[in-house]
Amino acid sequence: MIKDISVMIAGKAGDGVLFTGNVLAKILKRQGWEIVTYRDFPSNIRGEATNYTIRASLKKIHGRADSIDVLMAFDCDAIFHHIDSIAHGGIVLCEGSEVSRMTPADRSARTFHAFPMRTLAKEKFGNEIYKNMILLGGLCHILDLDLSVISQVIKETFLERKGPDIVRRNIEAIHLGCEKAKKIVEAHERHLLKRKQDVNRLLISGNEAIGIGALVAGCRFFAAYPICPATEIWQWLIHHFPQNNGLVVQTEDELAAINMALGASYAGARAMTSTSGPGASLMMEGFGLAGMTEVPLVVVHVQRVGPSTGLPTKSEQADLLQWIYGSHGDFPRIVLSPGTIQESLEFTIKAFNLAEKYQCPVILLTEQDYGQNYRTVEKFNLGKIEIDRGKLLTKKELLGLKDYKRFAFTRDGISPRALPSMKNGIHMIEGNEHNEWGYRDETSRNRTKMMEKRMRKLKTARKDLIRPRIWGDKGADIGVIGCGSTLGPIREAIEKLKDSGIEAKFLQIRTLWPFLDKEVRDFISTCKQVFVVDNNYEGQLAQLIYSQVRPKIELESILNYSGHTFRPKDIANPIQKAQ
Amino acid sequence: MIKDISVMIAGKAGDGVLFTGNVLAKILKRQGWEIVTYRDFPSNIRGEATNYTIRASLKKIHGRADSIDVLMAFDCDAIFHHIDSIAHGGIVLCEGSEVSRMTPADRSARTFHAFPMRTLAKEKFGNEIYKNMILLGGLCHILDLDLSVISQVIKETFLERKGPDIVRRNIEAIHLGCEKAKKIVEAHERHLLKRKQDVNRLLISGNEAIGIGALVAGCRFFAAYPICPATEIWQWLIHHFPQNNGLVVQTEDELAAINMALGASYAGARAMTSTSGPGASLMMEGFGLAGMTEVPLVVVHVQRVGPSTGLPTKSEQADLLQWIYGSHGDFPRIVLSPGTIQESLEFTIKAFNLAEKYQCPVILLTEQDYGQNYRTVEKFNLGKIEIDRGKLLTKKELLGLKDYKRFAFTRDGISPRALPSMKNGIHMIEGNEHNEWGYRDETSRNRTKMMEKRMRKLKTARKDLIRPRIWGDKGADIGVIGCGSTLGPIREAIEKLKDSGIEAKFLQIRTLWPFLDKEVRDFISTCKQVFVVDNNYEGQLAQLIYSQVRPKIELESILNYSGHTFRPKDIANPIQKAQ
Amino acid sequence: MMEEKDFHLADPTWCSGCGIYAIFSALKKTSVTLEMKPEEMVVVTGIGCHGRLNNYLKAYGFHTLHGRTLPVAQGVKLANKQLSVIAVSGDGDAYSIGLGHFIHAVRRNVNLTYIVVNNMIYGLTQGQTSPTSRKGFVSKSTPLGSKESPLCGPHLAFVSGGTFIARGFSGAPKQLVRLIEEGIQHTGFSLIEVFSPCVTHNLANTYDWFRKNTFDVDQEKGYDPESREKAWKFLHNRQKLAMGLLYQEKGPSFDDLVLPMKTPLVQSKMFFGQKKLDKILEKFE
Amino acid sequence: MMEEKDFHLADPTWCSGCGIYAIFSALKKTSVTLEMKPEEMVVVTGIGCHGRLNNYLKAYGFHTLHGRTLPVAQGVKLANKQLSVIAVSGDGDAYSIGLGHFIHAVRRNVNLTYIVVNNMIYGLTQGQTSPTSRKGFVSKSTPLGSKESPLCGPHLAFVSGGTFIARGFSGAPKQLVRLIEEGIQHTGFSLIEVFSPCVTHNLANTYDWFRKNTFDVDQEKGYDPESREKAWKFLHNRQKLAMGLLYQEKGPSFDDLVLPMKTPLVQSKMFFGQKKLDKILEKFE
Ligand SMILES: Cc1ncc(C[n+]2csc(CCOP(=O)(O)OP(=O)(O)O)c2C)c(N)n1
Ligand SMILES: Cc1ncc(C[n+]2csc(CCOP(=O)(O)OP(=O)(O)O)c2C)c(N)n1
Ligand code: SF4
Ligand code: SF4
Ligand SMILES: [Mg+2]
Ligand SMILES: [Mg+2]
Repeated sequence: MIKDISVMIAGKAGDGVLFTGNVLAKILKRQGWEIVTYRDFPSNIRGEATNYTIRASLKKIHGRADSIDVLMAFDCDAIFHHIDSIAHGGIVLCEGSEVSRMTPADRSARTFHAFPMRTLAKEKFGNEIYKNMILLGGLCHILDLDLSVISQVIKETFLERKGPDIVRRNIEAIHLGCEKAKKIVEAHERHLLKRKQDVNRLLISGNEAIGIGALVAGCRFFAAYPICPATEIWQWLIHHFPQNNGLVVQTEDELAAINMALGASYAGARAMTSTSGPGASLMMEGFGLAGMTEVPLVVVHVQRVGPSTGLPTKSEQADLLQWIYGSHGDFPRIVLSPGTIQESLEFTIKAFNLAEKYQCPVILLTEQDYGQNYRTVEKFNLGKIEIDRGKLLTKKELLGLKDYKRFAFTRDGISPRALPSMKNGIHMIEGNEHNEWGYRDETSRNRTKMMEKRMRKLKTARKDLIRPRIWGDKGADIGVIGCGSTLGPIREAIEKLKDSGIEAKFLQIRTLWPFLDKEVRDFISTCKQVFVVDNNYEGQLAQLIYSQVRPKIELESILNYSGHTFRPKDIANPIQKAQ
Repeated sequence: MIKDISVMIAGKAGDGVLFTGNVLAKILKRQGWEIVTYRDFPSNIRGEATNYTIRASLKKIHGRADSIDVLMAFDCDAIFHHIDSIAHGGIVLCEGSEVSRMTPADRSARTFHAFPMRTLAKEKFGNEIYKNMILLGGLCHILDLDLSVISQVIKETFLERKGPDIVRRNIEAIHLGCEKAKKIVEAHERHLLKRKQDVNRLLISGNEAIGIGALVAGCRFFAAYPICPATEIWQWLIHHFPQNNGLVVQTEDELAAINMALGASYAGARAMTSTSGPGASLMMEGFGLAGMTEVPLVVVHVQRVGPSTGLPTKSEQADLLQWIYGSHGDFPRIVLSPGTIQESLEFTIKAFNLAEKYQCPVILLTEQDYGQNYRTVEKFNLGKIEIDRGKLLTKKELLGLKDYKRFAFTRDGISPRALPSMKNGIHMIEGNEHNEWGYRDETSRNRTKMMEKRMRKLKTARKDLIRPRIWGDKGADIGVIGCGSTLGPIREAIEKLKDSGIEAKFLQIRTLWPFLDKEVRDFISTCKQVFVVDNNYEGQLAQLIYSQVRPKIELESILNYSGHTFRPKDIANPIQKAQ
Repeated sequence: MMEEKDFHLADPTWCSGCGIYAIFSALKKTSVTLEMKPEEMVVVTGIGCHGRLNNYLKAYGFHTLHGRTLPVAQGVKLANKQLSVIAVSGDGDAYSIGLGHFIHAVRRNVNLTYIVVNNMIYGLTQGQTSPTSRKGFVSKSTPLGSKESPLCGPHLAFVSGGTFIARGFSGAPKQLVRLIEEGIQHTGFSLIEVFSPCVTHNLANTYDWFRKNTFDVDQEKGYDPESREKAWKFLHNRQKLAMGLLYQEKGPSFDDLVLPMKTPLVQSKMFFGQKKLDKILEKFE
Repeated sequence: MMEEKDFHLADPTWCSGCGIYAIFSALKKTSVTLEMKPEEMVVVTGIGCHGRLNNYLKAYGFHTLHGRTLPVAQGVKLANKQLSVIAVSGDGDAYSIGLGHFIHAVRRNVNLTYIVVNNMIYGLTQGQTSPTSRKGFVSKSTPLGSKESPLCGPHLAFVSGGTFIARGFSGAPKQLVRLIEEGIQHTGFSLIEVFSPCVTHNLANTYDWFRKNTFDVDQEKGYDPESREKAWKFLHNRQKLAMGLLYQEKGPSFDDLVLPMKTPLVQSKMFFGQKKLDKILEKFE
């Protein structure tokens, strides 16, 4: 029985691949399966190849699969491009029929069919646009989709916006596609899914989860400049802030965005900005100001491929060290890396608490793959949401103080905070070095003490940080370390390795800075061999571990800087080879 | 006999401390001594305490001394502030007489005199402004300065700008001060310098040396935004570029500065920008563009104290890792750290060659202490200046090519460069990932190869990089590692340690990135104990060594984040204690 | 009743004769007249000599980054619209590195007051040409004379949807007080540029120079600050620089439009119940 | 003689009907008419749909960063004044993130041509409000309608010392060609803003909308583009948007002033002899 399938829909930008993929994902989710989607689209307006893979599985999954089982292509270029990714036993349906151009080897391993979606659409509806529903209809046969579920999703999608007539025609197109497929696809070629119950689950992207996290964490101010792949956070917030007396501001650039958020936070709001790639580099100056003024701030960075404009719509993890070592000068900062959608939400909430408790910038560092792709997740339950504003003085507490010092030299490094409008709390904050009251002081005595006070906050924060998590068999000799979106492929790689008799475990780093060296050192010390998985060229996570943990053994880097995320085999294979 | 003295002139911003110090430095230099100056001034307009120390020595020196021998103060606050820095046997002259407020212990160890510079100036010239020359006159007695040298320097300073009358009056004031001092300072209190011959030497700051370096390296385009402590480079260039068909542009901000320099370099000019602190953070985006487009670029960063606005007029080394790990994404970059003024000049020239040979951004990372303070140095001799433009195609070569590929996949990673206006060389450059011709290409195959091509340049560059230099006894067990402006205090610390029987050696790192790990590893392997000297809080150099060298032993960090540079004892003492 | 001394934190250390003293003094006066409370005022400054203001004026203060004064100030105001927010920049801060923010703040029209201390030079960095320096101006950065056209902040504001545009002069303190008062009372973004001689580094644009090269629209008979035609006439004068309340346009501010609720954003309810969340999550089912 | 195809590198993939096609075509036409050579043209673009131009137009090309088009373009021109430099931005690139650079480039007046593709929206990022979007404009980023005053690039240029200010329209290709030609021939910084409908994301500001909401000064009788009064009248019209050559002022460019030597900077002698150096070092002795 099939437990796990991947369906790719391929075409050109403008073909409606994204839309069709989203509908299919929803249908499969409603049939009870675990879903992970993977979009591979150009940063172009139109005309270029694009594809969308929907993976559905009986067990929990977090990333894309090793191969594709069903390819539905609007044109045949995609076949040549993806042929190596198509599993043996896979099935390919394409508008035209270029099967003749395949090698015999390729042909014997997969089944190819001409499936004239466009032609049918034009014939039947006089409009190519129905090709997408015809394609879905084809899948309906191949995957044995539940027609009532499909109809329901189609209704949800079109009824309100387009009316019942359009719904009807779309459903007709689906039937048409299904009938057509029945004629050409034989029973043994089908990938039949066992349907499950869909209860208490969501199909959601990381960016949406972050938006929700911000809202429930009490964030009410968001300033940003549009940039891919972070914009969905904004899109989500802009539809939910106004009725909650919150505000989304489109700023003129990223310099304004981070500084405006900082201003709002200084005034007492929970404030956030989000960005990616070039926008993050532009935020470095404001980042340092947040550190120096000890104003809480949450920055979400959804990593795309760099350097420079790079590949704006693809995924990478090459901005870790920028946030850890970036901006001039030393100041406290916290960098979090969520590894699941649930964590995207939870860490966002945590980020606001950490920012206010330790009065420093907190970076939520995620990746395009998590930000923009959809995954199934258990419905979020707020049971335990806590809003901890740290040492924020109440009006009353402040009035009771004799000589309020905003930057008092405290043991834990955290100084009680007063907000503008509070009586008896008047002070100044600034990016220049300052004394306990906040006023400029350039003496080396003050400088040294103030520097130590600020940095001490991170020591205090340590106990409060999100520890790394160990997955897999704790007794294994082989260790794998990774963070963020490498979680999925690493976990699957470990399962794969187990199947071939190799035991491995996985340390998921969830706080990148301050680095929890002890936990990582302990983990490494229980391993004979350690692999560090980095979705970047320089092995940034490995470099970080070397500098912070000073391991006794050499770490082996598994790198990928192709513009794509890892597949399980990209991790399992090198580990297996190294045995 | 006195071999080494430090004279501090102290007052308030606006008192002319800087001017007086500069004149004194020149006089002492002309008397043949090695000079290092050290300015400690506020980032304020006026009113705040400021001081200027001139150290003169018979032997080569590079940094400030452990203590001050002579303090000349325009007001007595300075005495209280600096009392601990004044050497036993030192002498203090101050406008007023607050000696009564000193503790008996302080009084017994040093000599204090009232020296009414202001009063004398007003009495004699009706103008306080002469107080500075009176002060110099006082020093003339204390240090046995050569009056003819003084007169010469005064003439050079004033004759052209102010005329012979002013020269005369200033010299009179010096005589007055000298006579006054003779009356109050006794022979045994004097610090008599043995005069030497001043041949073929310059008194110059690092910023000026960098300016000269740029000019002789063929740099003809400079774009920048004013910022302390980098502005002297600009000041120097703006007086020498116009007659050499070069151009200095004051841009609207640092974003414009780096991008304008990049444009000029793309067009074929050797181009540079300079900045500090916040300006460097703003340049992160353009930095990445230079890396991605493979356009040569030289950025001079004169480090001040961070984070944020920090202490704009003071020295630190807390921006190392920003340039190594900063900007989003991975791309090749070279970071140089000069340790002497001679190196400031040489590395600037080298920077332009490296930038063009490896077609990548090169950062010359220096510190305020080197940038703004003056040191004596042997006159620069251009004998061996080489301008190497790397794989820059000639018009003829280009015409001979069939299908010119700006980003050809070459073995060494370097692709021949054509410049706009050249026939047959038309291509595009961009921050997006691109193919060999420079046009956008988002396939993972191209991405992977192009990434490897770019990064390969650093491997090629390795042999061409400036190796670290070992100072001191190579057989010593104790190793010290540092870079940039810590050279002076480290070298002196080693001499000091030797005096107390402890042998140590010093590895001066001169290329910070790509990190020459082998050399450092070899050095560490010959040591039993290694100290890393970092003029910052986080131990940035030590972190870098850990991540790149993976040393078997623990490194011991000697840190200073006080806003000041190290004194020799700040390094010698912890090493001695650790024995 | 508050007095001036209630807003006086410390004696300033600007060079004696510096134009900024008059602005400091005008701010204290205005605060008294308008019955402001120091704790309800937030003064946001940029980097430059003007940026020292926070060290002397008693109020909540945020000394930001060079050029980023307005983004911070807008953030403060939008988060808590009950605060009086006064942003202060230099000519370099406002019109060079901060120019984009300036014009966008004008068109956004957040209800705050912006004072630009225009000394036609970079003071703190010891005398470089600024965007308002005249053509031919000789300074450390343009020893051969500036070759660029000077910018006029009020004129830029005028064409960018500015709703309150005024120019004062440190040498005319009474008018300055009035302009700042009116600016603070204006609903929306009010720009008050102040000609403020830098006596140390700018020996060209002195008090006298300003007296000779300006004219005061407040003195013009029948001048209507709501007339665009008139404002253009004054602003466009290339011979003499206009001073006074140059243009005013009444209407709602950005904060009025985007934050219609009465409670300021900082006081909005943070906690978010499961029920409300469930409603939101339906879309993802 | 060059032909249009000599400047045609590849067929564009903008959405069909997109206004940028007309600009692409006008650029090719102009290049032919002005007898330019592809290798002596440098086209510097920003990030946005307009930024794809380099992939289609045959010339040296630099696709820079979002908003940094002009600093790069000025650097290219100043380094080699013999090149024809054409910078191309979108409305977001020019007037949002790049606004400071834009105005400073105007006042600096480097001899290059700047084309701003104004579609009143962010095209590449799929439809957010831009600084030229009208008040009330509904988009992904302002679902409740934009609350900010739109900016007018030509007007900003006019008050910032602009010496060539024109506006064309993708729907009026002949005029567009002429404006670009005149712009390239102008000595100094020439701005040609082009209304260029985004047929995919901006369904409000269509070809028709522009036809209805613009007027063409080139059609006005006796119009003198050197009159500041007239230019103001046209620019200040709040009902309809002015098109045509709005203002021109003749004089030397920045490069003329700061680089008086004939040889372009890139060709200046790099090597610097010891003798010359010794002379320089004297000051430090
Ligand atoms: C990003 C950045 N660049 C440069 C500087 C250096 N800097 C400090 S103040 C200043 C200019 C000050 O001029 P202005 O804004 O006119 O203020 P003024 O001192 O004249 O009041 C500059 C360039 C800085 N602090 N930050
Ligand atoms: C620093 C930075 N911020 C954001 C982006 C994302 N981005 C790409 S294009 C664009 C706006 C495009 O709008 P416009 O300039 O009007 O060009 P158009 O696509 O409409 O031609 C944005 C915000 C970016 N590339 N860089
Ligand atoms: S330097 Fe100029 S602007 Fe600054 S305080 Fe002195 S006079 Fe005022
Ligand atoms: S999205 Fe708009 S601007 Fe971009 S190519 Fe399509 S129509 Fe043109
Ligand atoms: Mg100024
Ligand atoms: Mg646009």
